[in-house]
Amino acid sequence: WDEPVIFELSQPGERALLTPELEPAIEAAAHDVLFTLPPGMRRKLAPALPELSQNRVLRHYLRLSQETLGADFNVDVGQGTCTMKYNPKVNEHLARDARMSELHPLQDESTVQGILHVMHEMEGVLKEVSGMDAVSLQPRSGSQAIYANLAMIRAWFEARGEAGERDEIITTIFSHPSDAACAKVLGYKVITLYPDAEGYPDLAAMQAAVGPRTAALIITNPEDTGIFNAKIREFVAAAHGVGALACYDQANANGLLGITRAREAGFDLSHFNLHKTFSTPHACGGPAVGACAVTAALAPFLPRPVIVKEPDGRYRIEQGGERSIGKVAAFMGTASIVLRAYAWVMNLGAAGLREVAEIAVLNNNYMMAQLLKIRGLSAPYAPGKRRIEQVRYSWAELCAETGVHSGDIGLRAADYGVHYWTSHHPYVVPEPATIEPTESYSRADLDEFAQIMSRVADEARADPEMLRSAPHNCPTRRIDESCLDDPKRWAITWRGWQRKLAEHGVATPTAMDRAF
Amino acid sequence: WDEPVIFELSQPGERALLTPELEPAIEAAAHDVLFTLPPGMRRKLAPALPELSQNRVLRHYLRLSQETLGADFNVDVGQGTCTMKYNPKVNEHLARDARMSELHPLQDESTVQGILHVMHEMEGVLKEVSGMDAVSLQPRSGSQAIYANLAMIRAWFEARGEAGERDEIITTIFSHPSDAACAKVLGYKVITLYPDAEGYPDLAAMQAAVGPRTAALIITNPEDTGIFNAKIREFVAAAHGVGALACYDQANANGLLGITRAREAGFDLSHFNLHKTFSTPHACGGPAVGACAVTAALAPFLPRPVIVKEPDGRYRIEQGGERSIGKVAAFMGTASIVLRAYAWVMNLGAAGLREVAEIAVLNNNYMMAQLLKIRGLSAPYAPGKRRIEQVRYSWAELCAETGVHSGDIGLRAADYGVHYWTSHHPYVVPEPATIEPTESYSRADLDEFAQIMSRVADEARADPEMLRSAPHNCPTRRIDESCLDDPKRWAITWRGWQRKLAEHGVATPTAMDRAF
Amino acid sequence: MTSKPQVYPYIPNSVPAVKAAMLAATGAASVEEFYADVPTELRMDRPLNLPAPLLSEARLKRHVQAILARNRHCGEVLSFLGGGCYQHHVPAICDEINGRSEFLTAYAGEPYDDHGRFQALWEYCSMMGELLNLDVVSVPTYDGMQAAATACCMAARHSGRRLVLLAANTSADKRSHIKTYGRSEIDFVEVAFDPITGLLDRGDLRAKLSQEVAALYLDVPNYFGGIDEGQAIAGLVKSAGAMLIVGVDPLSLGVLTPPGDYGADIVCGDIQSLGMHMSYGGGHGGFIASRDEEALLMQYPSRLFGIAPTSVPGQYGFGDVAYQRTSFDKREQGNEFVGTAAALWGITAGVFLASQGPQGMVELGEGIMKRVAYARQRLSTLPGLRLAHPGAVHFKEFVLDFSATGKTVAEVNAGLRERAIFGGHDLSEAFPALGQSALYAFTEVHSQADIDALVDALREVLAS
Amino acid sequence: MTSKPQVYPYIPNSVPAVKAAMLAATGAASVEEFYADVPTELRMDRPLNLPAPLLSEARLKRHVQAILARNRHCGEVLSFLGGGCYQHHVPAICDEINGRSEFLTAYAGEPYDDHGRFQALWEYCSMMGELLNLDVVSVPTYDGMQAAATACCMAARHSGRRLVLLAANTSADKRSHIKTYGRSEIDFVEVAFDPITGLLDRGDLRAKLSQEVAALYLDVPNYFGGIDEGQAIAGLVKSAGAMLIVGVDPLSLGVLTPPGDYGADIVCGDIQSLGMHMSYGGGHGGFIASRDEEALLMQYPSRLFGIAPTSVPGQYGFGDVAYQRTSFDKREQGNEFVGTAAALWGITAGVFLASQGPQGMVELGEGIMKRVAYARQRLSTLPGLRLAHPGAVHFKEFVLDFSATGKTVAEVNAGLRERAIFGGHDLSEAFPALGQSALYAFTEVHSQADIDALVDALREVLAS
Repeated sequence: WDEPVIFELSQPGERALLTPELEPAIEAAAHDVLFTLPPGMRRKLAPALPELSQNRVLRHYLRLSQETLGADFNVDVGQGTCTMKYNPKVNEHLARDARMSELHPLQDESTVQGILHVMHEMEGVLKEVSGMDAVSLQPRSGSQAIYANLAMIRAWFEARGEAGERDEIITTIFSHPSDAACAKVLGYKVITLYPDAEGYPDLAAMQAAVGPRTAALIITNPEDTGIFNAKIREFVAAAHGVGALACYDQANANGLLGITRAREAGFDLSHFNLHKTFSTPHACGGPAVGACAVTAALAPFLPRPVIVKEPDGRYRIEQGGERSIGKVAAFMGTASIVLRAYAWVMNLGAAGLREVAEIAVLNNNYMMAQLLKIRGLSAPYAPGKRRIEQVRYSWAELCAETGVHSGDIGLRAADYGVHYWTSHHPYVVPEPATIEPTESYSRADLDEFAQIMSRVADEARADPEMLRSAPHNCPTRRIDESCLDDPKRWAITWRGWQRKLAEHGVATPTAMDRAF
Repeated sequence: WDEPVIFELSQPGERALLTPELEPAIEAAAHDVLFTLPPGMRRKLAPALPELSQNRVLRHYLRLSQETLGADFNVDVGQGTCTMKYNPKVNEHLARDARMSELHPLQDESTVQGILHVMHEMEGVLKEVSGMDAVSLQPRSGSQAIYANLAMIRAWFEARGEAGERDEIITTIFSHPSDAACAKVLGYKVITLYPDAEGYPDLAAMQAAVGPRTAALIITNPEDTGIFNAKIREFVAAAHGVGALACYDQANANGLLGITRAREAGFDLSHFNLHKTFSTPHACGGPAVGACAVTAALAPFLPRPVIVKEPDGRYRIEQGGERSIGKVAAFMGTASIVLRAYAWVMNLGAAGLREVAEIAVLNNNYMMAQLLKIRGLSAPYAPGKRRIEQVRYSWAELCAETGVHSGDIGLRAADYGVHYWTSHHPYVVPEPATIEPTESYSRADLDEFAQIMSRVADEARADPEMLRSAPHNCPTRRIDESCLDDPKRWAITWRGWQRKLAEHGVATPTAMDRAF
Repeated sequence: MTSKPQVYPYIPNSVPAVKAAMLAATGAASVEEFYADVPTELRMDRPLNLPAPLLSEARLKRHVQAILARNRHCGEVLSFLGGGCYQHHVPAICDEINGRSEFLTAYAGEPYDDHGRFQALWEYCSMMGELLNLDVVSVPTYDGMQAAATACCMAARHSGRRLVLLAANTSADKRSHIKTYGRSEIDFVEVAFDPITGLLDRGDLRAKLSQEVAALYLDVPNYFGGIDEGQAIAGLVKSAGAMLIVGVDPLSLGVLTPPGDYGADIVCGDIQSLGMHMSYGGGHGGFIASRDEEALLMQYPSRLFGIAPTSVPGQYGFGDVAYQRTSFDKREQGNEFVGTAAALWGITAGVFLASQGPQGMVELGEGIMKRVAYARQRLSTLPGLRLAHPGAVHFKEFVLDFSATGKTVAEVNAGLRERAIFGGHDLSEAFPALGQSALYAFTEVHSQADIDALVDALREVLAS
Repeated sequence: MTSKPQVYPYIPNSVPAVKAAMLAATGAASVEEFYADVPTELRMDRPLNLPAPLLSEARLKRHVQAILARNRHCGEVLSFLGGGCYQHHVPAICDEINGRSEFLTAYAGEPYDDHGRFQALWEYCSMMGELLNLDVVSVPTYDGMQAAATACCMAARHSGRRLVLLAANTSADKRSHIKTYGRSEIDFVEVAFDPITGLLDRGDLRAKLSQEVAALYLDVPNYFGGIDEGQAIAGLVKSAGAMLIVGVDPLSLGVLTPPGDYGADIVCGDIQSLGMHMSYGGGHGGFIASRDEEALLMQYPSRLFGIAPTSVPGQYGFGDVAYQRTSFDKREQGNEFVGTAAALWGITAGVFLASQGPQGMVELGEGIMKRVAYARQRLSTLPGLRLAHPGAVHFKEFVLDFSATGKTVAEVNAGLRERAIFGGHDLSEAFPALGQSALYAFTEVHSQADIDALVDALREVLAS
């Protein structure tokens, strides 16, 4: 497809939907209400939205959908740190049931016992998986769960009267950017630790960094390198030793389900992304759920409201006490995502979750064995050691030899119908590639991905320019990125684009020119 | 995608679904039942079905879906006679409601009052649209409705004791092939009329053909040429004049809703395809509904059972009388398709159906005006006359000039992302193309299609070989058709293909060779 | 026309300005001009008399949902209805795939633009071929009844004989359709069934077989769920030089021998069990299968898809095999007729079979047999209740005889409905010889608790 | 591990033979080896204690559906709940598009392999831009509450001031989140509302405005559904050199003036109304919008997509605008944080807006205002019932005061529930000053008959 922008498709007068009619009695009773609006508050011109028939709206979006490479369509192991796993369709269909989709979040408890049961049970699952004592499902993503955890840490010290002294949060460079960024939002100074020569978080640096100003450590384990930090208890102990809290970013817990938990390592808080470990769909980037799990000591600080199960088995919604950090998201969060995760867990059970972890780790180590056969690719740090659920590789050698960057390889991989990205800045590992196979792909799938990488590496040597101009087989070719950082030319909306085009005199392409 | 055949993807041991467990009490009670089967009746080897994980099954079929150009994705006006119109998604979603999908056809009447209401109301709609007195929704397609109508004609004459003498059915060459073919199935000799020089059904030929052996006339109007037969009453009268019945093939009634009806022309029977005129999805070729509509005299012959509305508003299912032709399809037919059609009619109402017809006809005549500007394309017959809902064109001139056939043009059109077929054999019109725009496409859509045709015609002149080797931009290139008519090489199944490959020694392609 | 023209979402060019411009482009003064060929006396002189429309999607949806709310569906009760349509678990990916806009709205495209449709249907046929151990499988016809009727016609054409024997333990509806459909070319004779076993009466079969017989049509399992001894019957049929046509529930073939293996020449049936919702009869599709013999293959009326190489080495494509057989190509000179039937259900059945795999089909078949055996044991203990066919082994369904309970099936079922149970289908009308009998079906959707609940409810109803 | 290893449909390599072969390929003796870095003392020494699994999809589906059956949803009753989440008609194509596997399972692909995702989100922003008359719109954040919190932080960063005024007629939940989120950088002060109109108390606003004030945050319509005079308030705010942030229900903008037009510098809100099911709070997404000024744009924390030419003349592509603003690029040096939020709802809102078009948005807005006006007229006639804010014009919702009826809102709502009606949200806890008051919402889903049914039911309940 070479589908135009939807505004270009507008045909004045067409309708895709009609509005329910007003009954004559309403018209009669209310015909003058529009004139009672405060001065200036009645819109003068209808919004300049496109006008299309329903058929054409549908065709437009269906074509755009086909120009999107969902995880359902590819061996999606190249999007490391994201835990792209299979999202069972049965869970999706269940979540679209009217008895889920048509629930208003302010309904009386008696009318929502089903969803309250699901949420309460899912809290129980996460308590067991983390070893923690209390869970909130309110945050709408992993980052918001990090935010909520850090807000609880702040409230904890405020409740103890130590807020003023404790203004530092320690994290590591291979922990998620949001760990650092959320700390900043909450008013903390961020101290970032870099790995030691082996790629492990540097315990000595940690011990040097902690002190009376430390509010908390927030850390991922394994980090984005896939290397498990065996000294994690010592990190936690170092924090606790100075009166600070320890917070576990377990957005991706996929390799550790049933193996080890936040509790055993001594953490006070942790969080999970249900759209990673618990298999809810990524949905182009949400809706999602980030679940906070905390110890009993921190439970009073959880966001409100909370679900309480009565002795008779009925569920109630309680607003929570004084020490709650209050709201972090509207209502009780994304309940329909919780339902999908619940169904996933109920299908697998304890043995199944353990199998998820073990196969995710097996797949990752198998993939590493295959990929390291490719000349020009290496797995920095911890030489000869196994990894947990992912590996951060480096194409530094290949780049030195050919001048082709990791980003070019990703765009060429897209030509072969697989996703691949380089993961988060800054690139501490040069020319990085983070591969996370999860448990969802078969050996044949993994072999196919490794073969594509191998072929692309060969192409880099044979024809580096072809790679640098990739993609060649995608809906569009490389864009002029300079536009996107230039205030004179960037255009976040069609109206902005039209205005700037008019100012700069660039002709807008017409639909027929672009038909092939 | 270059998706392998599903058997090539099999990974021994993988499962996409697990089966519900048997409880121990059942196992205990029934463990020996398999040994009680009659000799030789227990299957020895499990069927050699592919073994795949759920993720891989889904990926396979999703990729195949993307290699299918549904009507939702293209300006589907090139599939004339098929009435490719918009199938509203709301109707689809309603029909997938459990209160429709989970109904067993033998449920007690009291538990299916909703669907019986829908079917009864839809019968009423079709009675009004046809002017006939009774309707059966049992046939599962237009062809089966033709069959049912002809079976009623046979039963009618059997009931009158005339079956022996009446063994001929008259139809026209531009009526659907099933009109002739179904008559044959029911034991009739088929007499096919050809058009007169103007392209109209030849009334003189009709009058010459009828006689005491004539059981019925079955005819389309307008025929596939889109030309309305103004003398239709005379055709019907000619049949009636010899004591024969007249049956109207109104599979495609899209141009005539609210304009003219079977009743006014004097027909005794007619049928509609709900997947054409009444907007239910074509579904790759069914499921579907063909509705028979007949006069009161023929009503006793309708398939059984029938729905009866009681004075208190409740619905009952009656098995029908002695004269019924019995069953033509399982249960009451494809009720879920009836629901979609009902929703479509209820959305539009009388004025809307009339608008459907008028715009379908406007679109067709507009399209004809655009297409006839293309050099090499003509609209045979009835020069200067308007058409109803479709036009059978001819590329004879272009073919004479370039050697490019209509079929080549169709395959090249596929490269531009639109369907186009040449419609039914035999090709009385040389190098035919039947274009039926329906009411569902905008002027811009129609212009786009006409431009593609114009461009392809230009290409035929500039580079005929390129057209003869089309398609160039489809999932596959041209196949070796000789395989398909050669008993030694045709392969209707994978097992047949494997066996014949082994016999002929042709190597099967491997997945990696075919990755681009 | 109302005073203010209505723009319809499904009719883009209902916009008045566009309509006027398009009319101008055609040189017509009004739409009426296009209907110039329609004589006045044929024209409707009034608007159609139809219910007032619900123009907004919101109101339409509400209207239809209110109607649907008057249904009570099998997902909210326990249902034991069968008799040709079955409540099985429909895997979510079956719905996912057949709900894809691409498959849902495709139709008659070429093997290039619709490559995926051809491949999906060819794979469906291929997987059915594995299930049936046969090399030729047609794309779906309307339903199992139609498949049976066509199979009889194929056998008559192939053999040149016009007598077809029909097993009387076939559904009455199916026999009705087969006869209406085939009787211009075929004389049908029914073969009785043994009242104790419900299986085919071999004595009657022997008596009716002759050199005039084209074929025997037999369902395995039969309408009562009973499983006949295929090989023995095939032997009799073959000895008369006739063909054997077996209608089969494809879901039984994980555990039962495929009919081709015991000598069936044509195998047919319904694919509703393979991933289709019941939809009040909307989920049916028929299949016809046979060995790959040219003469037999040339008797198929439906389309047959084949695989073929393309001009690119190593690439597969698909197309129509022996298209000249069809009425699309040859009108009344083709075999019977062909058209839209149930293609989407073929694609869906393919998804189902690919999802079950060999092990799933075996487990499904065995599990159903065991549930039936358990249900027979439990139900036969109820006072007055009798298994109608104690002498046979059953798959998925069997007949319960209520004659000795003093209650009609209708009364029993009314009592069960009050307990949120749909009892078995009442056979007293279609098979009066069976007395007050009902056909009960059990599938993998039924747990032990469900069967036990049925037993308990029946005990209550019978005692009341 | 059970004795017979379980193969899991979602875990292809759970096949024992494959597992063994893969282990061999890695040179590991067992999976344990991969966990060598995990110290023994950290290892779980027992299996997770979770409910027994429902391994088959059939049993899982039945289990979950039985749980869902314990909910009573708004489609089967009349609901008048609002307060930030609204029952609107969700067009079928919204569900169709957001249910497409491609959109549902895509994530962080590049603008090339995920061109469609980028275009769909960019178009969403573009259509929101038309609705808002603003050139910059962010991709969705979590919900309207988050959008409001971020908007306040953006204003503080942009202005360099740390005082933000919050209208007290904003939802209590939203004020809670804004404060928790922003208070490390911002001091919040609430501005009272007029008890008669529920609108902002301009006297209090004047009193609190100063050169220290970064911005006023105000919802239009406010939490009570009342519509303030934007221009007048904007005038006051501007005269203090402060910014105006307006939270708006985008569905109101077919009839109400977009806040940018009366001077709002940042406009934010929730898109749940635009085609999302309520899903017990699962349908939310937030938007933030402004003029295209570089300094302001550089304050956005979320991703902003831009259109750009490609190396093919005439071709469009898409990409990230000013990515270096974000925490993805700069960690704690970026603005706030960014991550997964509610992208699918952005795409869906785009489908909604493209489907409504200009006329649909106008009709929706006007129709809702008229239904509200009708409901206010009818309800105010009931004995003891009072409109809490008679002095204002309302969009979509308004407050009913039950204080004079002698019944609590809880009692009234219990009575309504018995009549299959969900009454308005009880405000007695969050706004005690309003007494026994409830917030009633009306949308295009409500017909006159529905409103009349509410009036009749309330009359009964109040009389009982």
